[in-house]
Amino acid sequence: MTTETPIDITDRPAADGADEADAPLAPHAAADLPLERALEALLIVADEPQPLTDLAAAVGAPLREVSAAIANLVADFDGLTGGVRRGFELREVGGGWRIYVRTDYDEVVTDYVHTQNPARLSPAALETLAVIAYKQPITRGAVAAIRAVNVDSVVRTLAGRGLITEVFTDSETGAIHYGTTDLLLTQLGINSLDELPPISPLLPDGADGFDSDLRPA
Amino acid sequence: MTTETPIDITDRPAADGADEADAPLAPHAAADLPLERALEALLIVADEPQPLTDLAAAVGAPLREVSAAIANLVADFDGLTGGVRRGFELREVGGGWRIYVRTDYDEVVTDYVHTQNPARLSPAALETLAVIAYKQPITRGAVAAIRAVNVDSVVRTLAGRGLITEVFTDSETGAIHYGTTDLLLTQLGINSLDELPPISPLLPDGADGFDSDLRPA
Amino acid sequence: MVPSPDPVLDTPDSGVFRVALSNFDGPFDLLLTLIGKRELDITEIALSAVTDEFLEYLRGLDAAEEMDRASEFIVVAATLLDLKIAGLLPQGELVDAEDVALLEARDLLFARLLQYRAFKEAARWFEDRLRVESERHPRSVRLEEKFRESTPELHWTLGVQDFAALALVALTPREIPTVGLDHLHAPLVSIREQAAHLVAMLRGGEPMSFRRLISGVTERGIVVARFLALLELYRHAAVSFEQIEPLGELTVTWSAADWNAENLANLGADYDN
Repeated sequence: MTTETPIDITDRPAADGADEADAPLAPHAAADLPLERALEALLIVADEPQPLTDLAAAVGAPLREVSAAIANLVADFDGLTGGVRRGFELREVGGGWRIYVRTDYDEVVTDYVHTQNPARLSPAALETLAVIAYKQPITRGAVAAIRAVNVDSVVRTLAGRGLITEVFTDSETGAIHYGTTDLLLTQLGINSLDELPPISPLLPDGADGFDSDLRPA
Repeated sequence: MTTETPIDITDRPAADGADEADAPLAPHAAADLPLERALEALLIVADEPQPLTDLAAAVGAPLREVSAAIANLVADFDGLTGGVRRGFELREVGGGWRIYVRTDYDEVVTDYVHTQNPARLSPAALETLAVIAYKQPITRGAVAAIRAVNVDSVVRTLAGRGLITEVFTDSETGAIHYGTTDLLLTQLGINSLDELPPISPLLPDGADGFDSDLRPA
Repeated sequence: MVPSPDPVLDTPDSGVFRVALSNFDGPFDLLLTLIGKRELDITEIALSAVTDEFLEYLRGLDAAEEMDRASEFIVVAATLLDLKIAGLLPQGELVDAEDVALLEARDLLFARLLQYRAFKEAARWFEDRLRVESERHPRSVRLEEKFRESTPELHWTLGVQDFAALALVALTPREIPTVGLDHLHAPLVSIREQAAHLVAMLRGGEPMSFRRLISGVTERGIVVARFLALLELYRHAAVSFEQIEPLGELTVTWSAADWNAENLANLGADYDN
């Protein structure tokens, strides 16, 4: 941590504008409100990641505009649009947008709120989770075959935590296929399964053979 | 996104800062972080209005400084310090400070809250409610283990609807135990929980066994 | 902290292999530990040594208490036993179909071990991310009173009997615990996996008869899967067939000009569900 970090605002884009961030935004038709402000109001009440589509529906604006406005907000909170770098930031996780405390301030906040972190997952649960994440949709039997142990109770734990869910049941065999949830993505701090690290390099012969259905590197 | 705003750490004469909220702030001793930023980080996660004294203790700064910083933040969010007028505002309510949606955006938010909270409970919410009714007092973790799905948001909804309430918190584990309210009895048309029809006593006690590796949050 | 009476996996000095059951999570874990302990690549030499230790370990299990664990090892133990036999056979005389089958079984075991290890590594990434992220603070605050009050009134239609029925459904265990029977009946055979074998045998080599391509295979499922895999390869113009007379010898020739792993990855996708 350095000393005080005043923001150099000498190169502000809108030199004279007192409220420049609003300037380029036409007041929004539906709400007759500045789009970015309406979005930040929504994000202030949200208690889980908000998908862009939901936000667009709420403000009654085209997805493209909302997407641009969100990008502006991210930059705004990051102090890239001439203002300060906020103590909070806007992150895209688990398929939606959500306000987080900026990492620099995590410690101050942790000391203050004593949130209870959920119990950590056992190694068995983590490995099962990894197999399901990469091979979904997958049955318990198939996970058990890869891990060479019975995974029933671990799968139950993961489902109870909301990290995995039943995706579908095979109509013939009755086997339940599991997949991961958006909550898992949120808890990993990623926005989509594409952000999982490629696993092929870890496997022998890359994509050869049995693991060919794994995410390509 | 605009060009990156370089952070000027070389130091700035505080006097000519004019509009920069950060400028007059010396780096804070405790956290070595800009005071206003640390405060907004705290306020962004705060559920209830935060007394000034608590905030001062959290950031380890004198009350007077914190009070001034809060005043700056209010002005900042109100767009009086050169920035935009935010979709949220900082208000003093009941002896503490909390971030609220700015009144101008109430309508957008209200509409959104309505779409998120339909008049009918979802099947998942009803099932969770039934489990809580018959197994109370019960933790979220135990309900999740019985239903094999994450019930966090559903429990929030039910609590928000006033159908369930926190009964007590386990002093050791910190786990919150939930029970049903009189409102549920009213909805069901019964006078007491004793009037709930008995269900098979042969059912395994869901709280036993498989959820042992879950620590209820 | 629960005292851990036997945290070490082995006692190198005494040379006696011991293992704390709570410290590993199944046969593959144990195998990896054993292999790691040898500090050897997974080679035949390492394997035979590992096999000995593994069998020694099994012998040392308290049958009454460790039955559950032990049963999980049977499949691996059986495979390893086979492999040990293969190791005892004279080298360079791999004409016997059974030898070939043993080698295939070994390859399969190695492949599965490596796959297992890959997921173990991936699990570490998950662990790190989950830990880092659990220290972050998302905004998650109670809805302001005025918005809570403005939510539409609850539309409640459920009678008390319906509510009880719902409870009964919700409280009935959804998954009946089952005993793993995978080792008792034929596992599903992957066409893609069999195709990989075929590609390995055919690519860049002499034409081979189908008979040869399935030599050593005793499981009908694998024979069928190899045949289907051949048809899939034919569909991708990776092989050509020659059959002089009906029901005569089927000769398969590798014919793909360029073939890569991606072709294999997409092969047999029709059979995936």
